Order: sequence, then structure tokens, then C-alpha cells
Amino acid sequence: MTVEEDLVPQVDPQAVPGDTLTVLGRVPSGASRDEAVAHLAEAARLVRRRDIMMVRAAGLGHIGGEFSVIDILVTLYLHAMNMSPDQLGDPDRDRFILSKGHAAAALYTTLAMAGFLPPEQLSTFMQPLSQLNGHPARTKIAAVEASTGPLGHGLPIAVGTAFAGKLDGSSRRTFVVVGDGELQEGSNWEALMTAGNHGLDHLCVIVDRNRLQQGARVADTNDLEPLADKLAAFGMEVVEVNGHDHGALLDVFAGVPAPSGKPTAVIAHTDKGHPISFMSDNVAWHHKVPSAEQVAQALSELE
Amino acid sequence: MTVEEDLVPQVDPQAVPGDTLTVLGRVPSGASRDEAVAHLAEAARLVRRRDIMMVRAAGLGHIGGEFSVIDILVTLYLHAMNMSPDQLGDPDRDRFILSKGHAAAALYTTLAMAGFLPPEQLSTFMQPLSQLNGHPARTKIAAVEASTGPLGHGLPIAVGTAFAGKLDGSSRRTFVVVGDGELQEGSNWEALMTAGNHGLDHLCVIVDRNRLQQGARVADTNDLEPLADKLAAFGMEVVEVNGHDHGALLDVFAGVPAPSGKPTAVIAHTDKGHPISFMSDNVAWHHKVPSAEQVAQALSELE
Amino acid sequence: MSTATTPAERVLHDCRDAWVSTLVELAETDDRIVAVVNDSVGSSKLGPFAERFPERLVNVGIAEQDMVGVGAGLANGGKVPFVSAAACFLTARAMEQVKIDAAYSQHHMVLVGQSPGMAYGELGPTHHSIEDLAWLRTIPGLTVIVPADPTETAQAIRWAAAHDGPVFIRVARMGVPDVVPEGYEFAPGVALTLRDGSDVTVVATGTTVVRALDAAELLAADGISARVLSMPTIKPLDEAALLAAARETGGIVTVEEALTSGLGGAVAELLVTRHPAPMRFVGVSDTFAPTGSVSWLMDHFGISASGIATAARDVLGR
Amino acid sequence: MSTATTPAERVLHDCRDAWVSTLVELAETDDRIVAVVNDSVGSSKLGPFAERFPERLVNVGIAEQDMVGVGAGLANGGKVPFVSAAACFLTARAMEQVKIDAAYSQHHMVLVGQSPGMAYGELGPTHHSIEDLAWLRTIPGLTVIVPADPTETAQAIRWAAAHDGPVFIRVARMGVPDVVPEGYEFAPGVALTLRDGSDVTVVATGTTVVRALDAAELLAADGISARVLSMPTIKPLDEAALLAAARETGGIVTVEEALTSGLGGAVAELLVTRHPAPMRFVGVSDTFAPTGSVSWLMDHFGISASGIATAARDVLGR
Ligand SMILES: Cc1ncc(C[n+]2csc(CCOP(=O)(O)OP(=O)(O)O)c2C)c(N)n1
Ligand SMILES: Cc1ncc(C[n+]2csc(CCOP(=O)(O)OP(=O)(O)O)c2C)c(N)n1
Ligand SMILES: [Mg+2]
Ligand SMILES: [Mg+2]
Repeated sequence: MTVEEDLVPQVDPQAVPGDTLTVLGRVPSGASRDEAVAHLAEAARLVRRRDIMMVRAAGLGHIGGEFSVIDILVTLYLHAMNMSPDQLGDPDRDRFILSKGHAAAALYTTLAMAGFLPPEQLSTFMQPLSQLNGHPARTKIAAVEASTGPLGHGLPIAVGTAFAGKLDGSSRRTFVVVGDGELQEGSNWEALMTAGNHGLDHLCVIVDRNRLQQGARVADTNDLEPLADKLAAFGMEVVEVNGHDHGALLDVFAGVPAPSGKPTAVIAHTDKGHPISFMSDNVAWHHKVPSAEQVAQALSELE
Repeated sequence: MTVEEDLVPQVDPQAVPGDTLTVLGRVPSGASRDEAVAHLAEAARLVRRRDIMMVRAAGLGHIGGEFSVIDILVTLYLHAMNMSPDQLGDPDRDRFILSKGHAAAALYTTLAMAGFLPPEQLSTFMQPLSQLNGHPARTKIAAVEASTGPLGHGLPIAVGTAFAGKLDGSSRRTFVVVGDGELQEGSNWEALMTAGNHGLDHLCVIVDRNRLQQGARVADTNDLEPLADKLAAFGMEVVEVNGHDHGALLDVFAGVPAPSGKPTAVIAHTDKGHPISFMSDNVAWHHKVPSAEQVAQALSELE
Repeated sequence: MSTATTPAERVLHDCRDAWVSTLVELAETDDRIVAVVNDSVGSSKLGPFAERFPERLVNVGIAEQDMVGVGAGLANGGKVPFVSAAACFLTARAMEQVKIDAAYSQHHMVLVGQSPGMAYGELGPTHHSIEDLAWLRTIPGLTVIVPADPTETAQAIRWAAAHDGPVFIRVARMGVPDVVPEGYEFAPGVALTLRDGSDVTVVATGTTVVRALDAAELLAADGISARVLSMPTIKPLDEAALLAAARETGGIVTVEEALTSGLGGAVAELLVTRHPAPMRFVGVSDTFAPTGSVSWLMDHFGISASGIATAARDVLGR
Repeated sequence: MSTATTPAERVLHDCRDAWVSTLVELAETDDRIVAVVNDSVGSSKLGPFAERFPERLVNVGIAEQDMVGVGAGLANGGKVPFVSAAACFLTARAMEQVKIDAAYSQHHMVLVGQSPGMAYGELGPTHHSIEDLAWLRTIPGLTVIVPADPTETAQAIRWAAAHDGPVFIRVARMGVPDVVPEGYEFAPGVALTLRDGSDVTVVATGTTVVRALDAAELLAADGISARVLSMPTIKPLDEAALLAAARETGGIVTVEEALTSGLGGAVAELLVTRHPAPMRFVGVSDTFAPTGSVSWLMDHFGISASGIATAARDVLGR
């Protein structure tokens, strides 16, 4: 097998338009809740700006599902998780897995915002030999815990990671984000059953409940409702939250592990394409690439 | 590909011990409920006797799961289903799929009891070139609708069969039996979600709820409870029944399609190895082959 | 036919257009035909079918095992299901269903692998379907078709609709020119000789056929006469054409947008047992692809006119 | 070593015993080792492990996709997972997880395919795992091991426990005698010459090695000198040993309890590109097996001393 690390990315920074990213890093320890929320809001705004430029430059991406999950990612990486760049070697660090791997650009940008990737590397997104392809690969980026892209893989892997933590008596928590359409995959229900029955209380499954999948509404494809009942019947402690409200999210994440001893399932109500006027809750934006005018419009909405 | 039909089974009837099967056929039309129940009870008794002889002769089989499902099979084939040997060409006949294909011997014997197979053919069970191998194959037996054996295949196939019926406006019903351990397979939850959302009211999913799987209790492996809640949350009309009570079973099957317009899920409470004293509810009998003494004992309990 | 045109003049087609128009046409007169998808209406370009026959489109959502099982059940219920999904998920994710529900069960069902090979280039190896040919050609009873252009795609779809058995068809998304000649009729196990030649034979399939033709031009300029065979079915193979090529020319180069154990492996297995002859494989071998667009990756792996020509010279020792 | 014994005298072993005793031994000193199963404690003969390390046995129930994913997650969490299930379900049912979660992710995890080939004889093709070698040998970065006897099984398990990458190991349930010599050390990509010979080479793997040795005896009686190579890894292959065999003997016969596109296909792909030589394949080709016990099926398909000898004579044209 050719080792890809032997290959050098051929990126001409001139050829890849895009703004830079101001790296805010983690919410400073000791910050008040209000200060934390303000920090996260600003970080999310910057991540969205960089993300849309990346997608525009690459001519590829899944902007709708990226914008729906960014507030969750930013809250996890900059505040909730016990995981910072100098901790990668620490087995007891928290873990994050983006099961809906098609939102890779959002993850890459958040990782840069949190200091796990040099921001310049974002310009290589989708370029020949880049480590940043359309779905995150653990062999390409140290901070990526699992290679995802095919839906329904990340949650079983997260169950394994949480299981290892339980065996070791570790305090680490495992967070995993699944798409709502993704929950049509049976592998997730296998994993939920396993997590529920094995008391993996340090596992937190976050459902990016944006009500849309690739081609249509989830409800018009193969509906998930009553979703909370399904998750509860599979042994989860179910919490519902506004997935764009950083304060509400950080409160929810602080509640993991739940006192019940069950794994936590967070139904994060989001909008695909949030908060861009012409993208929000519009299935056309699953993987559409914005025109120059649309980018300008979106950036103005993200001032 | 070699066409297996070209090959001739090499069975020496002398070499395969086993009693004969008295073929009772369907419950006569016009029979009272009591008469029907008596007919089914007698048929089930004879099927169990023949089944244990087959397993003993072959030195292979899954006697525990066969004995737990025989009352369900007999009730379906001899009474509930609109499906008889002269109807195989009728697209509107009811359909049955044994998703827990390892109970093949019970199916073969029931098919013989219902007139779909010559009873002599049962002696070829597991013999070289036999059409009756350890898991039912649709290419080998005309009355077998689906090839099963790997768990978690039959229910998605049943959903497809039911879907075709719905498209055609057919009155036919599709019955499928899954094991309880089998419900750990995610493919089943994919199929249930599809069935629930597409209003496949002519589908009846029967769970052989014998509380045991291959190596241990279901509850000690990866528990299903609360099973009724899970099924209801996936859009099923849930009914619970004693899976060895022919009268209760025939009443339940007569209720398909349910007035709610939902697919029916029948949780059939059974015992693995029922009703044999030393087998019943004993995980050791998943695929153990009885000794000559054990066969004699079982047959005496089946007088 | 493209052989007369230069690469720059070629009009490229997305074979998904031929797939969907053929399916709609067949469905107009055969109401057994249904489509089964995994939230892949758009990626399968099934819009026109969905519009014309909304009730005959079964969308199970993102659930490939269920999708293939439901397809088998629809076949049991008298339908002719076309199960259409990105090739990577249809094969790897539902492999046991393909083996058992389709092939072992000998159902009349058509598995349509969309955007196969490295069509999803930059999306990465999770979305590449380069194993499909190597994997599926080993499954008994399954016909494995890799059409080279829109005409052949349409003919393969038609053939499969009428063939009472399981079929897998790759439908290319990466642009291809027309390559089959006027009056061509697809038949399984029948190769198409697109160019005769006596020094070496290039056997190509699917998106690589046009590259093989271009390679033959390069070789001709070097005085090497290359025969070009288009192989639309990996299973069954056209054994007679391959054995003739092994006898009549000095070596065989196989070309595929796939792992080289697909077409390459199939031809190798035939030759060593019937007529050992030197071969070279053009395709991907023993590596996951790095990031890059499909056209960049094709060049990266030498699945290009010059890469093929190099392999042909190499097999001849020139 | 069995070569000195006659078939009737041989003591046959179930390699699962060597697998589990080795695993328990390794686990005593390496607490990273965990077992992951799909309700397969009994069929994997994992009882002793379950008793000794109950908390290190992760039974996800009948859920193979989850099983492999959980294995990958355990690897992420610093464990060394041995994922053990009937080979047919581990491979076909979890193919995408094997491709992505194990191989593409380059995780240190060991996939243990129990009762492979046709060990489940009468249970039918749904329970046969004869595709595994053809399928898995194409997956980049995966080592594919087929041990021939208990000693080699134990050594393969040890090697995999120490190898920082994904590995698939077949563990045979069908009885096999001891075949590797005293002092043998397993290494990937290194064939074992069990018998030297100059006319023809028989390359066998796993349960078929002893049959190849018996075939060599039959051939010797006919005055044909057969070299016997045992090939414990299908990927990587021992290319040097195979090329030497192609140069030094008149033909190569591959033998496997599998589809012939496994070991056979791998050797064919090597030879046509490096040293074309005549071959014959012994194994299963393009059919689902009929009903029969494993030993009946082995004979039925000619995976027997006489079947191998016939193939050897055939490749030599004698
Ligand atoms: C196994 C698999 N099947 C299909 C796809 C193609 N696909 C990519 S994204 C997507 C829709 C996902 O919807 P959802 O999970 O709701 O994500 P989101 O709305 O957050 O984008 C699909 C079908 C895939 N990546 N993996
Ligand atoms: C996909 C798959 N995994 C594993 C097996 C092996 N297996 C055969 S029967 C069985 C237990 C089934 O338990 P359950 O569904 O409860 O059936 P029952 O108790 O009625 O026998 C298992 C694990 C299989 N047949 N298919
Ligand atoms: Mg969504
Ligand atoms: Mg059970």
C-alpha cells in the first residue's frame, strides 16, 4: 500500500481564494457563562464565514449540513470538551466523532479555530493530495478520531470508544454527532441498543435534527417521529435543545454523564443552512455550491 | 454457474432413520374454532415428532428454535394463511417468510404437513445434494418465498413483498417470523421504519419471543426490553400473545390488517424447546442434537 | 464513434441521463418496473422517473441493507426492481444482501451502481467504488456490466429489464464520449473490437475505453499496432476474444477505473489456465486513493492514454 | 509433521482451540486485549476467555456492523480488539466496516473469521465463507492470513496482536493435522516449502495444505515430482517463492477452500505480470455449493488429494 503521507500536497495558495481565519481558541477558563456564549457566538460566525469560502473555492461541500452543525461543534471544541491540542496524547481526553462526515468542512474549520490545524491548511480543502478531503480521515489529521463518510459508522465507533473508557474507569466522555436522516441506518440502532444495555453513561449522542436529508424532508422520506420515544425505548436519556443556542448547548453538555446512568441522546433542533436567509431549511442546499453573489450575500448576513 | 437442479439427491432411505409424517392438511373450511384448535394441536404434535427425528437423523438442526416456532407455523399454514399448494401461482396468495431461517426443519416439516412437500422428501434433510439444507432456499423449494439463514434478511424482504401487494391493491398479507435475538440486527429496524412509514398494513411481523438466543439469554446479551415500546415507536400496531396457544394465535392473525392502518407486530411469547421438559427455556438446546434416549423421552412427552 | 475525433472535440455525456430516460421508457410499457433508492433520487438522476411514476419509486431512506432486501421482496411480489444507489454503498454496505437476497436467490432484480469508480474523486475513498468489480465478479449467478457510453448504458438497462436473473450495472457519472458504433447491440459476454491490431491488445471497460483508443493512437505513432477490445461485461467474460488476443498479439493490457483485480484479475485467471500470456494491469492497485478530482486521479494512477501506452510498451518489452 | 504419517493415523485438530488458548495467554500479560463478538462466544470457542476475562468480552449481540465499528472504537480507546464471528457474517455483513473502520482507518484490530470456507457444510451457502479471500485480498492495508494448523494459528494470532494494523485471520473448524515443522515461525508474505519438487508446484493454503501433501504422494507414485508450498498469507503473497516456482517447475496448481479468485486469483495476477506460466485452480468456482457436509463438499469440488493430483497432471499435459 502506498503510504499517502509520502505524497506532498500541491497547493498553490494563490489559486485558492478564501479569507483567513482568526483563531479564537478555547473559551478562557474562568469565563462567565455570558462571556462563554459570546465567545462561542463569535467563533461560530467566523467558522461559518471561513466554511462558505472553502466550499466556494473547492466547488464542493455540504454547506447545509455544515451550517446546521457548526454551533454544536464550536460549543464542543471550544468549551464543553476536555480536549485541547496539547492533550492529544492523553488517553483520558474527551473524544468527538462526526458521524455525518459529509460536514467535514465544518469540522476542519472548527479544528482550526480550536488550534488543532494550522488555519493555512484549510486552503488545501479538496485539493490534490490534501489531507482535507470531503470526509474526515483519522490517518490524515491527528485530531480526527474516526474516518467517516458512509453514514451510520460513527455511532458504533463511538460506542466502542466509550466502552474502552468504561473498561479503564476513565472519566473521558465521547460525543458523536449523527444526522437525522442518518438515523435511518440500522447500524445506529444496533449501536444504541448496545450503549443502552451496557450502561455507557459517558456517551453523548447528538442528533442534528434539521429535518432534511439529501433529497427531501426526513418526514417525506422515511420519518423518524416519534424520535424521542424511539431513543428512550432504546435506553437513552433524551434531552431536547435548540441546536443553535450556545448557552443551552453548553448546559446540556455539562450534564453528561446523566445521573440516570444512561447514555445521553441530545435531539438538537437545528435548521439546515442556518442562519442564511436563502439557505435555511431549504433542501436545495444539501450540497449546492454558492455562486459568488450568494457568498457575498451570506457573508453580509454573517457580519 | 452450475444449476443445482441438474444434480440428483443421493438419498438412501434405509440409511436415514425417521418416522413418517401423517399429513393432516389444512383445517377444513367450516370447522368451528374448537375444531380448528384441535386440528392445529394435533398437527403441531406430529410436526414436532417428525422434526426431532429429522434432527436426530441429520445430526444437525436447531431444535430449540424449531420447537418454539412450530405452533406459529402450523397456525399460519394450516389455518390463517390464504395459501395452499394449488395456489402457488396465484399472486394474491398470502406470503410467509421465516426470517429465523435456522429453524428450517420446522418449516420443512410444516410445509409437508400442509401438502407443499412430499413427506418422503423430509428424509433428505441435510443429505448430500438435498434441496433441504440447513436454511430454506427459494430456488430449492417452490413454497419458500425467500432464502434466509443470515439473520436480519427476511423482514426487509417481507417489507418488499408487502409493498408490491400494496402497489397492486392486492388483498394478500405477508407474515414474517423473526427471532428475538435476531432483532439485534439493525436491518430489521430499517425495515420496520419503512413498513411503519409506508402504511404497510397487510404486513404482520411475528417475534418469536423465547427470550434466548444462541449463547445466552437475550437479556444477558443485548436486551430488547422495552420491546413493545420499541415496536410502537417504530410505527407498529403491537399485539402480545401466547405463541403456543393456537386459538389465541388464530385470533391474532385474523386481525391482520389492523383497523389502525399500521403494520401488525405480534410479540409471541414462547419457550425455546417447548414443550419438552428437559429442553424448554434451556439455552443449551439452541442447536444441540438429542441422543437416542433424549429422542425417546421427547417422543413420549409428545404422545 | 469517437475514434475519428480528437479528444478536444468530444462531446461528453453523463450516462445517468441514458439510464433514467431508458428506465422511464421501459416503465411506460412494463408496469412491473419499480425503482428502489436510499435517498438517492437526485444522485441517481431519477427525477423524471419520480415525476412520472411517483408511486413506483420506493425510497427507503438511508438504509442500504433494507433497500436490497426490499428489492428482493418486490421481485417476490412480481415486480422488476431497479435498485439504484451510489455504487460504493450499494456494494460494500449491502454485500450480504447482494450475495444472498439477489444472487443466491436468483431474483430478477437489477442493482444499479451509480457514480462508480472514483467519480466522487475529492470526497475520498469512503465514496470510491473501486472494489466492486473485483468483489462482484466472484458472486455466482450475477451478471456484472460496465457500459462504456450512453448507448451501451441504455442497452444494458434494457437487457437487464428482460433478463430473469440478478444483474449489477455500473452507471458512469464521469463524462464519456460516444464509443460504440452505430448499430451496436449489447450482449453479455461479447466484447467489441473497436480497433484491430496485431502487436498488443488493450482490453478496457467503462469509462476507460476512450482512453484505450487514445492510447492506441499514441502507440500507432510509435509503430505499435494495438488491438482495442471493449469489455462490457466483467462476468461473463468474452473468453474467445481474449484467448484469440492472447494467441494473436504479444501481450494484453487491461484497463479499468477500479482495482486491478476486477477486469484485470478476471482476464489473468482466464489466461493462466487457458493460454498463459504476458499482461499489464492499468487501474488502482493496493492503495486507497489520495485526495483529488476524478480526472486528476485517473492521471495519477496512469489510467490515461499515456499510462496505457506505457503499459503496452512495457508488456512488449519495448 | 504429517508428511510422515498416513491419512488414517493423523490426529485432527480444531484450530479454534489454539486460537482461544493463545488469546487467553496473550490477554494474561496484555490488558489491552479484548474480544468482540456477535453472540458467537460458543461458535468462537471463547468460553475460556469469557470465564477468565468476563469484563473484556464485548458481546454486542447479533449485529455485525456494530461489532466491527465497536472494535474500531475500542482500538481508538487504546484496546487491541479481536473481533470474532463466523467468517461469512464478519465479511459479507460488515464489508463496509471492514473496508473503512478497519482498513482505511489503519486501526490495530484483528478480524477473526471463524469456521470459514465450507465448514458449515450442510447449513448451506448462506453460511459458507468462500468469497472472503477473493474479497479481502483486494482491500489495501489489510493482512489476510489463512493458517494451516494449530501451531500456525497460534503464531498468526500472536503476530496480529503485535502488528499495528488491520489483520484478517481465518480460524479453521474442520479438523486438520499438524503440518508445519518443529521450529517454524510464521511471517507474513513467507511461504513454507513443505516438499521440494521439480515438475510442478502445488500452492495450498489453510485446510488444503494436508491435501496438497497427499496429492504430492500420489504424483510421486506416478513419477511426477511435485513441490508443495504452504501459503499462510494471501496478502501479502510470497512473490519470490511463487516466481521461483514458475521458473523452476512446469506449472502451478493453487488449492484453497474458497472461491478460486482468492489464492488462485492472487497468484494468477502475479504470474501474468511477472512470469506467465500455466496454472490450474482447485477450489470453488462460480457456483453456490449444493447441500453436503464439508468433507463431502471438499470431495465434490475436487479439493482432495486426487482432485489436486488430477489438476497437476492436467497442467503438465500428462
Ligand atoms: C451509507 C451512506 N448512504 C448514503 C450516503 C449519501 N448521503 C450523504 S449525506 C446524505 C443525507 C444525510 O442526511 P442527514 O443525516 O440528515 O444529514 P444533514 O441533514 O445533517 O446533512 C446522504 C444520503 C452516505 N454518505 N452514506
Ligand atoms: C447475521 C447472522 N449472525 C449470526 C448468526 C448465527 N446465529 C444463528 S441462530 C442465532 C441465534 C438466534 O437467536 P434468535 O433470533 O432469538 O432465534 P431463536 O431463539 O428463535 O433460535 C445466531 C446468532 C446468523 N445466522 N446470522
Ligand atoms: Mg438532516
Ligand atoms: Mg430467541
